[in-house]
Amino acid sequence: MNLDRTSATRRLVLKGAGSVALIGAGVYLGFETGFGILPALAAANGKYPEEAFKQKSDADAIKALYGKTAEASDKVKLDAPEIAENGAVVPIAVATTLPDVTSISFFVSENPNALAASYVIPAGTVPAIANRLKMAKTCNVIAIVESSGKLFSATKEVKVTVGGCGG
Amino acid sequence: MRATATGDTTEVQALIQHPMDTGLVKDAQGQIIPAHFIQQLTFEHNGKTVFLANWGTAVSKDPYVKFSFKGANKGDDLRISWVDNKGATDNTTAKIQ
Amino acid sequence: MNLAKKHAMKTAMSMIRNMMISAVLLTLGAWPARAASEADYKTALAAAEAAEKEAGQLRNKWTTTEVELAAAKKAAAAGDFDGAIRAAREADALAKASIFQATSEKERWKDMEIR
Amino acid sequence: MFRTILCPAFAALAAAALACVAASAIAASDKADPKTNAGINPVADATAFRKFFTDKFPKVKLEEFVNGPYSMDEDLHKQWEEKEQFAPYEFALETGKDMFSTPFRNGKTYADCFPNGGIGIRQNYPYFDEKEGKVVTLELALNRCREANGEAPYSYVKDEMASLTAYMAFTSRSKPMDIRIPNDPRALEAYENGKRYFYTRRGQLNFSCATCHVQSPGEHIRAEILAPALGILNAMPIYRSEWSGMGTTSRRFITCNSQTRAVPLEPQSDEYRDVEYFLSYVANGLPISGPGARP
Repeated sequence: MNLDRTSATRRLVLKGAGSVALIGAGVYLGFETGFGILPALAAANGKYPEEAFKQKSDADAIKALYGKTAEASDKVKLDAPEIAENGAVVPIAVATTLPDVTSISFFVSENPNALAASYVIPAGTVPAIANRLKMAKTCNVIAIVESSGKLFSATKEVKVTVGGCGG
Repeated sequence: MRATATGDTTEVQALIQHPMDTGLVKDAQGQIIPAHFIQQLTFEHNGKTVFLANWGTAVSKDPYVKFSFKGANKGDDLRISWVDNKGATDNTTAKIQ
Repeated sequence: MNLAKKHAMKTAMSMIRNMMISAVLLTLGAWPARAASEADYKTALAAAEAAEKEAGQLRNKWTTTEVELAAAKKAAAAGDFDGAIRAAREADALAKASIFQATSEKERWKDMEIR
Repeated sequence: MFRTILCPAFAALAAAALACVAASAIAASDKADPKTNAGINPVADATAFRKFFTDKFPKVKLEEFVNGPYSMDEDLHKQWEEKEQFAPYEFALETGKDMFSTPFRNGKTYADCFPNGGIGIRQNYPYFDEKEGKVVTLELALNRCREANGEAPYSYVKDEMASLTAYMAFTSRSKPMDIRIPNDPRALEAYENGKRYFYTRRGQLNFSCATCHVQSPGEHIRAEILAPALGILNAMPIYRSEWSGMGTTSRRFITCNSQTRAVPLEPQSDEYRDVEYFLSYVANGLPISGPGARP
C-alpha cells in the first residue's frame, strides 16, 4: 500500500513534518526551562475543560463538559477498529452530516479518565475528525457531536489485548 | 504538519513529536514518569481559530489529528500552537499546499 | 504420564541428594544442620552452573534457568538454604533440558523445513 | 472467534515433556552428527519457500507479503492504511536523513563508505563478504563505517541505528530484494546455518521462528497476528506500536528470543547475521517496504 509513496506528498511531509518535528523536539527539550506562560486563548470557550477531564465515568464527563445528555443518532458515523492492533495507538475517526456542529468529543469508557479528547468546531470547519487514542482495555468508544445545542452520540466496542506470547 | 487545499476545503494533518506521558506509568527503576502531555492545540488561519483541540491523557504518543476546514486557499499560512500541562507552549506555521 | 515421569526423576535426584546430605552430616559429626545445607547448596549450585555453562556453549541458554540461578543465590545470601537448594536444583533441571533441546534439535529441525 | 495459541499452558507441557525425555536420553549415547550430505540448494529452497506461502494464502498478492500481518487481516489492513497517511516512523526517517548527511569529525560521511553513496542499496544487504568469509548486514556495515572514521559505534537496538537504516531503506523503497550467494562453500554454509537457526526450536517454550511464522502465520497470538516468514525482513526497520518506538532487525531478533524464554545472543552474532542472510535470500524479488509500521 505504501509502495508508491515516493511521490511529492512524501517529500512534502518530510519538509512539513520536519519543521514540526524540530520545533516539537525543541519544545520537548525546552520544557524544563518552561519558557512562556499560558497565552489567553481567544477561541470560543477556549478554556481547557479541566473538570471534565478529571471525571472517571463517561456519563459524568459528558455532564461536566456539556451539562446535558446525548441521544444516539445514526447521523454520527464513528469509525473504529474491531480489534485494536495496539492499545497505545487506536485510530478513531468520526464524521457527521448533522447541521452546524459546534463541538465533537471522544470518550473511552474504561480508561482511568473517560474523556479522551474534546474539539471545538468553529463555523466553516468540516465536522469530521481523525485521531489516535490510547485505550486501557476492551471497552466502548463513544463519540459525541454537539449540533445546534443538542447532543448526538455513536458508540462502538473496540477489543484491546496485549500482543505477543509473553517472555 | 501537512495542509493540502483541494477546491474550497483544506485538509490538515498534524503529527507532533511529543511523549504524551500520562503520569500513570512507571519507568524501569519503578519511578512514576510525571504527567507531561499537550493539553490544548489551536489552529489559526488569518488570525481566526479554525480548530481547537483539548486533549487528555488518552491521546497517543506523537499525537496525530486530521480535520478539514473551508475558506482558505493555497499559499495561505496556517499557524499551529500548543500548550502542555506544565504551561510550556510553542507554535509553528506551515504553508497550505 | 509425562508429569509422573518428571516427578520420578525429581525424587530420584533428591534421593541421591539426601544420601549426600546425610553422608556430609555424618562426617561433620554434630555440626549444626545450617552449615551442612550451605555446603550442599554450593554443590547444587556448582552442578547447575556447570550445566548452564554447557548450555551456553551450545548457544541455547533459557531465560528461566538464569532466573532460577539468581533466585538460588539470592536465597542463599538471605540464609534460606532450603529455598536456595530447591532453586539451584530447578536451575539444574532446566539447564539440562536446554542442553537436551539443543542436541536433539541438531537433527529434528529438518522435520519442519519447507522443501 | 480467533484461534489463540495459549502460550502458558503449552509452555508447561513443553517443559514437562522435555524434562522427562531428558532423563531417559541422558543415558542414550549422542548419535553421530551426520554431515548434511544433501547438497545445500538455496535456489530450490527459495522457490519452495515462496510456493509454500502463495499456496497457503492464494488471495495475497506476492508483493503484499512484505506487509506482514497487514496482508493477513482486512480490519488490521484498514488500521494500517490510516496509520500510513502520516506514519509514526516519519520522525526516525527525518532524523536518519539528517544523520546520513552530517559529516563525521574527520569530514567524511556515510556516503563515502557505501556504493552509490548509500542511496538505494538496501536491497543488496546482507551480502557475503568473501574477504572476511562471513555475512555482513547493513547494521554491521554502518557501525564499521563509523569505526573506520574514528566514531563510536551505535547500539544495534537503539534509535540512532534505526534512524540510519530507516533512511537507507526508504531510499530503496519498492526495489526488489536482491541478495546474491557467491559460489563459495563458506557462503553456502552461512546460508545453511541461517536456515538451521530459523527452523531450530529454542527456549523453554520450545518454539522456533518457523513455529510461528511458517506453521501459523495469519493466526492470532493474543491481540497480534503472526506475519508470514516470506518477506518478513523487507519492511525493516519497523516502528512498533508495542515498543512505541523504532526497532532494528537486531532488536526484533532479540525480543523474539526472549519471548520464547531463550537467552538472546549478542546483537550481530553469526547466527543472527546468517538467519538474516537466509530470510533475505528467500525473499528475493519481493519489494523493500522499509521503514515499516507494525502493531
